[in-house]
Amino acid sequence: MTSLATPTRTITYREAMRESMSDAMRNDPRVFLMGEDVGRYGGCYAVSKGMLEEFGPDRVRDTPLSEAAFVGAGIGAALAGLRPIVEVMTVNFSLLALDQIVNTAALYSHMSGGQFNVPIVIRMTTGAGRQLGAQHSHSLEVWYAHVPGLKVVTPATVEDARWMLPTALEDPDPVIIFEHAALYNSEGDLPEQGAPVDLDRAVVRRPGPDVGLITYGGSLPKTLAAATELAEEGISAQVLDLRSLRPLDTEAILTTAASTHRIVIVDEGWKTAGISAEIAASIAEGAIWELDAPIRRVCSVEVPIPYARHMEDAALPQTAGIVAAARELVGR
Amino acid sequence: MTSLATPTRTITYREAMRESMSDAMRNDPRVFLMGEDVGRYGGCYAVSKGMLEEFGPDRVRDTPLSEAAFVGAGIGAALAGLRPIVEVMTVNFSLLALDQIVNTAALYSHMSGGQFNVPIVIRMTTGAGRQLGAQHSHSLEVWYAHVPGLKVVTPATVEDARWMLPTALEDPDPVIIFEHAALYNSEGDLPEQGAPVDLDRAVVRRPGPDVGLITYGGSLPKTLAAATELAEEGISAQVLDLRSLRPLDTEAILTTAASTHRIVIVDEGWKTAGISAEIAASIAEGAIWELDAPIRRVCSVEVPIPYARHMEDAALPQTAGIVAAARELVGR
Amino acid sequence: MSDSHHLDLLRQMLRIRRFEERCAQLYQAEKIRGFLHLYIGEEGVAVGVIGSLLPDDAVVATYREHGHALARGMDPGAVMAEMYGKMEGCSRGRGGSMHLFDASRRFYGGNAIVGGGLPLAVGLALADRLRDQPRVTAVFFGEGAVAEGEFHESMNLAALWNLPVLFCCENNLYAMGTALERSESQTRLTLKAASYEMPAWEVDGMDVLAVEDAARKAIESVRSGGGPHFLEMRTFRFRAHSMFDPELYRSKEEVEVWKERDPIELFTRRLITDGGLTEDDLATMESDVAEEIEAAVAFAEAGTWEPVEELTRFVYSEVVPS
Amino acid sequence: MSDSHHLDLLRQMLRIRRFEERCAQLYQAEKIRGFLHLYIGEEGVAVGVIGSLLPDDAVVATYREHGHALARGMDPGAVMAEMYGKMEGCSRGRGGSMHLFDASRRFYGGNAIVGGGLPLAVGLALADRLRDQPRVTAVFFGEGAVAEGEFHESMNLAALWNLPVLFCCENNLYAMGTALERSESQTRLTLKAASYEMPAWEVDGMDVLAVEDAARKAIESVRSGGGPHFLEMRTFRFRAHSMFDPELYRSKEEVEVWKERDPIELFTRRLITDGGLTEDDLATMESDVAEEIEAAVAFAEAGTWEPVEELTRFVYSEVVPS
Ligand SMILES: Cc1ncc(C[n+]2csc(CCOP(=O)(O)OP(=O)(O)O)c2C)c(N)n1
Ligand SMILES: Cc1ncc(C[n+]2csc(CCOP(=O)(O)OP(=O)(O)O)c2C)c(N)n1
Ligand SMILES: [Mg+2]
Ligand SMILES: [Mg+2]
Repeated sequence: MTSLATPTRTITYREAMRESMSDAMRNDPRVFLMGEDVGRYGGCYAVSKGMLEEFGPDRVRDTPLSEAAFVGAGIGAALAGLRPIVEVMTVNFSLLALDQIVNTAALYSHMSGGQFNVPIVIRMTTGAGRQLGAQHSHSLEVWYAHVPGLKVVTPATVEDARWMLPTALEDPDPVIIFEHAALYNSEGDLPEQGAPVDLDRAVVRRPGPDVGLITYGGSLPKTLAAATELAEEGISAQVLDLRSLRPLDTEAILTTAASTHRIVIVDEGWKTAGISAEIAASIAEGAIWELDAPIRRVCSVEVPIPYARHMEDAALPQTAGIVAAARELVGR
Repeated sequence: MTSLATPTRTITYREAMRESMSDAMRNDPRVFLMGEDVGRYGGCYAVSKGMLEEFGPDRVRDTPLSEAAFVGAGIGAALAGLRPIVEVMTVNFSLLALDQIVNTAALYSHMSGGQFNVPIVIRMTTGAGRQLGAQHSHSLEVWYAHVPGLKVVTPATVEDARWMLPTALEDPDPVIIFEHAALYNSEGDLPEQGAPVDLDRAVVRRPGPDVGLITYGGSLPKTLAAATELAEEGISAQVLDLRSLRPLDTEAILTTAASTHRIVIVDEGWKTAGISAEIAASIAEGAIWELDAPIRRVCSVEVPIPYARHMEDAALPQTAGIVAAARELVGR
Repeated sequence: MSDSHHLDLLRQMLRIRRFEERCAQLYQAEKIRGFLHLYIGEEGVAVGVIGSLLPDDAVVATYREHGHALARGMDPGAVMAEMYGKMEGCSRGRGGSMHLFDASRRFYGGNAIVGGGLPLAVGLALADRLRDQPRVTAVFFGEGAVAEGEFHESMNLAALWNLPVLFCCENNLYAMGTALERSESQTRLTLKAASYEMPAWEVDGMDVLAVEDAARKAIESVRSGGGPHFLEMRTFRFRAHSMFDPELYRSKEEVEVWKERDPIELFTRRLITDGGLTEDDLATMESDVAEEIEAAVAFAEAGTWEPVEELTRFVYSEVVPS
Repeated sequence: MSDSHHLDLLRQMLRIRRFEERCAQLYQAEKIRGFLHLYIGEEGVAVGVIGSLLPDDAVVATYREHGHALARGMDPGAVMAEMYGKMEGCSRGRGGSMHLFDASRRFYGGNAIVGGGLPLAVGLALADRLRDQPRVTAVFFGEGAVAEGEFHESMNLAALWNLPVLFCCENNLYAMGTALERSESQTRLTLKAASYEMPAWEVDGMDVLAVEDAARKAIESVRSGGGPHFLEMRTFRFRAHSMFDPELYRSKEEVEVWKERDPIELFTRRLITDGGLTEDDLATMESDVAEEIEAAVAFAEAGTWEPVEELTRFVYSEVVPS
């Protein structure tokens, strides 16, 4: 009496990420984790909790507050053949390491005529929504997505949290993983028998012909909720989860545009020159005649993110705003 | 026998910039210039040559190689009521100061509920084209244009080089001025009686109904050259110089789209998630039914900029590529 | 030094302590949200240093800055309202616990980027230097910040240009869960200052009088053109790093040992022994402080929410200063 | 030390000198473009240090790295072809003068960001440490880089983790036009190292034997687990910062005084005096070197341009290493 359905287990995004890292470290002695408070503290967001005990301080390496140096050291260790996972506590602090990421990691392969490669994985928490104020609420994924030489992924489901990392570690080039803070406690069902997933294809999370909602990362749950609400009104929305911001899966974007003719882009980044702009631009270049309505972008309001709950809520994309934009496009 | 035409004089972009700074320093004791090698060396691009002699080392202040600290010090001095002009030698090194620019300068006003403002002007050289290799050839204007709280301008003519700065210094908020290295030697005619110019409006540098070429900064000369070539083929191209990347003059962009129905965007930044994407997105949102052809972007190829001349030329937008794109759009 | 001055020092420390204890409760009650970093155990530092500044001096602090704000004379009601996210808050409710500001007191925040306030402080001092104003800028930062590049660049700039900055290192031995000896190869932090030719003293941060004494001397020297000074104040935070910290990285015993050096208890005992303070005085002081804090809470409770329509205000300045 | 070793040191320095003199001509002839930073006057440093490394050690350099590349044994033809922008160049013509690379010699560049190579070097050494490989990473940087945060963060990390890094500070007294005393409040740079508890020695960078001696001792200590070491090599660049520099910031006299301590002339005279070298030997050496350099130029001239179609290659790796 075996079940035909794949056996699954319920797991949080945080646990999935931790399992993924631990597994990689068990399987490959070249892999190690390094960052501020990943060890004794257990990780700022408790992602690496318990890992110090299993792997010891050499491989779960607490660093001083020196973002430039320890990210750069990760790059050096990767150049030397190791497979570092460097955790930058949040994207806000990654500004201090940008020089190393852009001027070293992203350029070394091309600039050396292909002699070197930098197989580093850099993980960072991103996003707002927890009343942490302007300096702790950035969503700067788009900056990284702009840079040739980098790959940028945004796992939004427990499956991607569990299975993107092994692929990223196999990748010979720098991969940046953005983990939205609001996702860590989210739960999902994970097949017992999983396998590494690709890093470059968007996935339709919900099919639907009436309007296409294109999003990624921390905005996926809000967008799915919007689709559910829209369904109650008889509007069947398609939800496309980009998963990767560099490379962007333009083909999937154009397919969604061609099959729904109405596009709402949902992005927690600021609107102007955000990744939402690139998505809109690809459609304007590649599928403009497919559109039955102008493209709509639901993004963060162009303000530093305020502390007060009601103001923060007003600054960020919310389900209601997504629903309203979609409704408008389909003319209801 | 006086001439009715405004008297003008020929001046280089470099001289215009220098005159602008010197003039501001003569008129306002709060203004000072600070940066690496602005004094004794005369400025990496010789922009501030001779200024040390006139204003002394307190007001033409050489800094150590400490981008984060001296930009942050400029922010502090601005908060305290001075009007610093901080020169970051090139945009490539500004990555080391991004934390201060984004997490301090851009946020302080909003985050403090309007108690503080940061009247700093940050100048930096940008762009490629001089065979300086991957680490010295970035065009990252788009990153800055993404950030609320900043203003971003890109003078492309001697007039803007001469007259944007006084307006920027009057501005109570941080203004970033991007000077494309290829422009410093360019010459132009400057009216003898000039006056400060606005920082937020695009200008049509050449009128024309057949195709709209939208550009800014270092790409303006190439784009104007393309328009001249196109004219020889009977295609009358409109050239819109954005001048400001934040705020973007969306109205002017939409007007160009509405009056030409065919848009080519020319941008030395990489294409994906570049400022070109934002321009395309605004059109896709606001003027999509005006278009008779998909939007075209002529940007840098998505590679680190190589050293060898022929490879660098191939990586950057060139007049021929602009002409070809425009020709294609008008169906020739 | 007068008895009344001593009593004032005690009162200042007590205000901060009781204020923050109340904050912790209000956090549990979900009145305060976001990150909340308590200064409990370190009060002697802010009180000793900031009490020694003049009104026109400047203060730059970190995300652990309630104590500095109160010591600087900011209204506890405005600070509490800020943490409630109310419009009457000192930053209009936009900043929260980590971003307290008060332009009228030259209190430049509240900075949530470790090390981020240091260049700013250098700039404030540079402005004073260029205008020949005999003002001092005191900048506070944790020992964890000493590993950041921005710290070193700022130290060098201040020393090189002989700027009136007082660098106040609050060495509480931990940066989140990272102990100093896992953060610095050389844990004698005054040697960093020495490498910039900057005078530097180690100070017992649990002794408010020692802090005050060192601060006064340093401030006097800074103000009179002696260039920047560096004070390493040895202290300890008695509570977790923030409300999310399970404190896996240190033992209860270690904390208990430090609690025996509680700056408030030590100073109270000393004043009682010296006869400057009676148990009655103390009780009165406590009840005055309690009253002030309850008033602050009431002020915050009565505060209003900024209208959402104002969200986009102040991204850019509304008035062009001349 | 044997005579032949001394002759070899001299030959290495001479190769670099003549190579770069030729580069300067080729820049005037517009064969070489972009930025070109000459090492002339500083040859003793690269030769003394790099000659003391083992083949499996690593080198990280700056944009002023022709000398380091040649001292590391890179083929002058491949280096010259790189500066020509030819596909036969050591970086396929993509890097130019500032980005010489050679994976086979563990020569990690060529970095045009001041201070940018330091974290990288720490990481290379960390990898060796984690794999228990007794290798050394030598990283070169100018005294100007000492003001950068990345320098300090890297020094601390290397010392804290006891990593096998040799920090080689090339103190040529100027960073572009900025003299050391306008860049550092404390100009004794070894004190910076001391503030990280890192052994540090001042070395006469114009004396190749002194450099070699210090380097050998330091490298031995680093290799045997003694942790990172810091060498301050006092030297001088005889030429302008780059081909665009009008040298407004220093006097001809200052340069002339230093030229009297030309490392090549000094060492030549010494060998002649000691009898290890005759004028004839020297002439032979010069002509050998000239021949080698002409061969390098010929190689570069004969090189080919990378097809434009290859522009997008190597943005991402072509082969997935296992
Ligand atoms: C640049 C940066 N990196 C990391 C963090 C996250 N973080 C916040 S506080 C902190 C510890 C700082 O310790 P210390 O400077 O000693 O100050 P303390 O909290 O002990 O007062 C860390 C790592 C941050 N806010 N900024
Ligand atoms: C981060 C950064 N800032 C500025 C520059 C521009 N720049 C190139 S070399 C140089 C001087 C560096 O001096 P030093 O470190 O002493 O090395 P030297 O050139 O004397 O060998 C400067 C300012 C740069 N390349 N990188
Ligand atoms: Mg601390
Ligand atoms: Mg130098």
